[in-house]
Amino acid sequence: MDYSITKFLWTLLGLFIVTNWGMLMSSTIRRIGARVSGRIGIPWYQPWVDLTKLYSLKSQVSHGTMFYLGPVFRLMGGVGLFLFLPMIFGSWHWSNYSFSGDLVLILYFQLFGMLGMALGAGEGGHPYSTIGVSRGLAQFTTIEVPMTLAVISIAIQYHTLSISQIVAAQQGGFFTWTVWTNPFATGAAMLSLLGAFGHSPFNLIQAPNEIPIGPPTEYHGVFLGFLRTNNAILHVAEAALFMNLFFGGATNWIELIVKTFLIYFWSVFVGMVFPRFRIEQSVRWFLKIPTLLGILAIVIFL
Amino acid sequence: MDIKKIFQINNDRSSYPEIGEDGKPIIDLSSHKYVKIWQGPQHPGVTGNMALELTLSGDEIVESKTHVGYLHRGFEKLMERRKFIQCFPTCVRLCVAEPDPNEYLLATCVEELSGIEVPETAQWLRMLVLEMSRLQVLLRGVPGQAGTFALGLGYQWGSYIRDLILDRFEELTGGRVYHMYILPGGVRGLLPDGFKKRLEENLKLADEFVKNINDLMFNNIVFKKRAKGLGYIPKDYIDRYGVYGPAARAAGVMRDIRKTHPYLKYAELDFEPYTTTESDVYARSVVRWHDLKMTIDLIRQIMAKMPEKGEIKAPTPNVMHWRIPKGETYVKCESSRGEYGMYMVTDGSDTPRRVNLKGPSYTHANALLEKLLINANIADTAGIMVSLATCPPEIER
Amino acid sequence: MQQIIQDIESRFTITDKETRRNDLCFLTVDKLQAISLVTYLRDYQGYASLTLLTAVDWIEEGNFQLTYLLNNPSTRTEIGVRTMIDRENATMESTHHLWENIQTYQRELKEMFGIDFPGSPRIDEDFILEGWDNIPPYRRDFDTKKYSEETYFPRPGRETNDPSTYMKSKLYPND
Amino acid sequence: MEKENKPQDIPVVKTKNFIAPENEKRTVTAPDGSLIEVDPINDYFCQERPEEYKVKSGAVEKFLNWARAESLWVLGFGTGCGSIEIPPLVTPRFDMYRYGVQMRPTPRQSNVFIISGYLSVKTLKRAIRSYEQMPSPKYVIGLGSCTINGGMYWDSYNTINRLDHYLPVDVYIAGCMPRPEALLAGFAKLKELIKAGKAEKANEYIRNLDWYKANQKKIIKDWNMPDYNW
Repeated sequence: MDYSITKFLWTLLGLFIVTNWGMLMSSTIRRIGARVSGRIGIPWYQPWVDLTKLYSLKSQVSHGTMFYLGPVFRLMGGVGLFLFLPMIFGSWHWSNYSFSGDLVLILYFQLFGMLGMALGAGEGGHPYSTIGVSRGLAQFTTIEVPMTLAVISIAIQYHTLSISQIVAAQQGGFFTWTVWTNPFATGAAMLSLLGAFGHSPFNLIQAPNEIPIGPPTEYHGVFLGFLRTNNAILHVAEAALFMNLFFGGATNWIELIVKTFLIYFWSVFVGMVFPRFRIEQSVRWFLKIPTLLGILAIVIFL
Repeated sequence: MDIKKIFQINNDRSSYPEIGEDGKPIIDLSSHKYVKIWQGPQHPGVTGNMALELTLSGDEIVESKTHVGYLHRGFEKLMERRKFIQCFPTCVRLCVAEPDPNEYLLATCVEELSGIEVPETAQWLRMLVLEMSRLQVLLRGVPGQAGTFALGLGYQWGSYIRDLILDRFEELTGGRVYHMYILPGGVRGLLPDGFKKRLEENLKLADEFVKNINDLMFNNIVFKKRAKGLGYIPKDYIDRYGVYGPAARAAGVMRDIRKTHPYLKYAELDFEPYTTTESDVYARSVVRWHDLKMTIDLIRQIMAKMPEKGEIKAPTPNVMHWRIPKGETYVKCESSRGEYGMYMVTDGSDTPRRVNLKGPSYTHANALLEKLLINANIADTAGIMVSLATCPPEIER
Repeated sequence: MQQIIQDIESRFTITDKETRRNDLCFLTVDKLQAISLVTYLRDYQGYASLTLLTAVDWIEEGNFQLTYLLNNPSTRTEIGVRTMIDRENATMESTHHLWENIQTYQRELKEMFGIDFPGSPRIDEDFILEGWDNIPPYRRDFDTKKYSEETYFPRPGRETNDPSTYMKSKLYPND
Repeated sequence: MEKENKPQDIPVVKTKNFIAPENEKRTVTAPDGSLIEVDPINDYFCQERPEEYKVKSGAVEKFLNWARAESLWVLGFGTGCGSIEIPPLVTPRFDMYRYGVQMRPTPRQSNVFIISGYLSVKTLKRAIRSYEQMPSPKYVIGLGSCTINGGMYWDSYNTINRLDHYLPVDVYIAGCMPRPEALLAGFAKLKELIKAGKAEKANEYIRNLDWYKANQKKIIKDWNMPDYNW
């Protein structure tokens, strides 16, 4: 790995691009959702305005040190996921700090932010936060099952834990993508992705008309700004991870933008027409078909 | 060792928590087994401005109390110091979502106590307005049930058509939400030119919406999973708890004032309210969907059968000096939520002695909701509440 | 309907009856007989559904009138059972054992009229008002306008006129 | 109403404790078995008074004001009948998202409080709590004539007549009930005020806190919360 200042600056630039693309993506998706229901929707620049406003609020109330640290941990989860993820295949500038075992680390980073957030939200003392946290952790544990199975299956398939090498193995044409060579793992992972993005029917963590609005109930101002920034990074990074693992990676930014958008759109597409599961229904759902698909994917490649 | 017993999950929570000697559940908040949370009044999942005080064990509700009174304006007191004609602008604000039954009930009370006959054209017009008002409520209410389970799409589509119906109201009465169209003795005006044609255009959109909502909600596997078996109302609750309207019809009991006590010209219309026996949230939702279909059909029938021109208002005394002889009466009509009645006592003066509004929400949201929420999941509170069609302003008035 | 009223008259002392429509009539009975009449109607005549329970303040006579309005779903008729109770220390027997929903009505009456129903569940809890320390507001001797003006800072500039005299002066200024 | 004016001949119907049961003083058992005295009102709530915020000027502040104006987050709390006209605002016909106005379910994340219509005394208490929990800068829109002078309910014993005696109001929208277009116009007016840096009523509330609190406590008889709800 390269620890030079230049590399660091390039990574920061990458982070900047990814944050902005994440915000543009979320506003675009919200505009699409609005069109489905017959509205015009927010202006495309709305996320930036919201973020500026959140950072400029005059009064902020804290509930203790952990309350501060919750959003920081959450942001670190997103940034960490980004740091160890090669964004553009074959590019020194945009490969960030990916190394040979990064797949395992990334699985860990997915959960890291969640745990930090749980600690911070619990400190807020709001009962809805606590309910949201317990729901979130229960659901995320089950999301991880098919996800991990799919990742193990891919690791067996390509004999590596390095994302760059997995992407490299998929180069050479449309039909060398994992989605064709290992459809079961892709299926399991894409279904668990629905839960990871937290759209309907798996948005029970922040369910506004049940537990408004779950863990971030007490967060406002800068804290909420952190969470929103993290959402933008995390959505792109997670979509990029799936792009790398299953859809052949990206060789330039345009390809990345198109592919991450389509992957993110998949979860919104499903979420638009489905109500929300209850927590036990959601847990059962993840432990049924997605897990079976994941096991099948491993069995095939053993 | 019995292996079966290890894997057996005890789903029967009906006797949880333990019931004490005084018949109340033993809930010790400091034992850390229970959490007390308030849903509302500031809560997006609660219909209107009311509060539920829930005691939870995990995700499950073990005790629930309804708190109302956040919208209390003292209508019944205010009407006691207003002349009969002054009561009308006040009265429409009793239930905000569906104002026309309020006007109709007050007008009918006054007419009955002072012996005024309403002309036939006015009766048809009243019926048209009542059905349109029911339509605009159901256009939001039916998809609103899915909205409580986070499927807001149907609500958006329905609201658009509701806005068109409100435009027709505006054309007819001048008001978008509050109409004050029905006055004692009749109505305020005839239909404007071309009104029927424009309404028919909107009804065509509503027809399409009815089809879409069927695909979106009732064929939706997640909605079925959430709503089926939820909030079951046994048949013997109907009389004990006071269940009316769609909720009673979903339990297999025919409760529709339009059919059982035909008022206005409903006897001349051809309709059959839908009943089913599942009695859960899904069944109630289906019943209201059929109501929506029936209402569209009824509006078409009314428009076809009503006379074009005619007397629309019977002569009334000078409204400023209108004294109604001593008497009392109870009139009722069918609102979108169920039986909606008004009890009026007069004492020979120019103001009512006592007016009491009886809405279905009064029993639905208090005794019945408190009972249904026991052992329900906290995620389902909004669903159960909306399926009972609660309208808080009519509870506390 | 007539048959049922005759049947009731043979069992209870009806002091007054008023037939409003052919599906609605009001019967007045003594306070002591009211509960047994209501129970009789519910158990033996099929008036199983309680439509409403409310009170009327007849301050001139020093009475509260309680009205139990019962509905018979099979014959589709309604009977209102009226009974007069004393305005001072107004109490009435609770009927929460007959219907589950009546406790809400009784809580409201306790709060709004000050009529006590001893034994009714949650009767002493707040129902609609919160921290009210005046006369129960639905009583006739409570002046809501005066209370509002004293309490809630009326915005200056509002004129209150008696509608009939005001309209007369506007429409016929010469009279 | 003062104690002296209270009619003595009427029996007081209610006798009760005005502290909610969860806020009563009590002893709880700590995990290690020791007993701890808890007085929730004093222990769990912050009793500190709020501070006034300095109104800044300059280009940066102008930009921030623009951002605050273009991103109005409305608290989803329908306090009166006006709340029937708020749902149409998020649906196709009126769609307030176009103007950067969004609904938020919790007071911590909202900036705009729409008092939609009349406020009963019971709701006023909750409205004050919600308002004080909102982070500053915050704005109040009084919707409907009920908030201006009582409107239809000017003589009611349970609804307040003038909202500005209890909460600072930035924009009033007249009418009963105001149409959704009127609400959109109200938002436009509020944006204008914010961009000009004039929507500083929240500071006025803090400056005159004692006056507001005296008014509030005059009608909220069971005041069982701290003076300022952080």
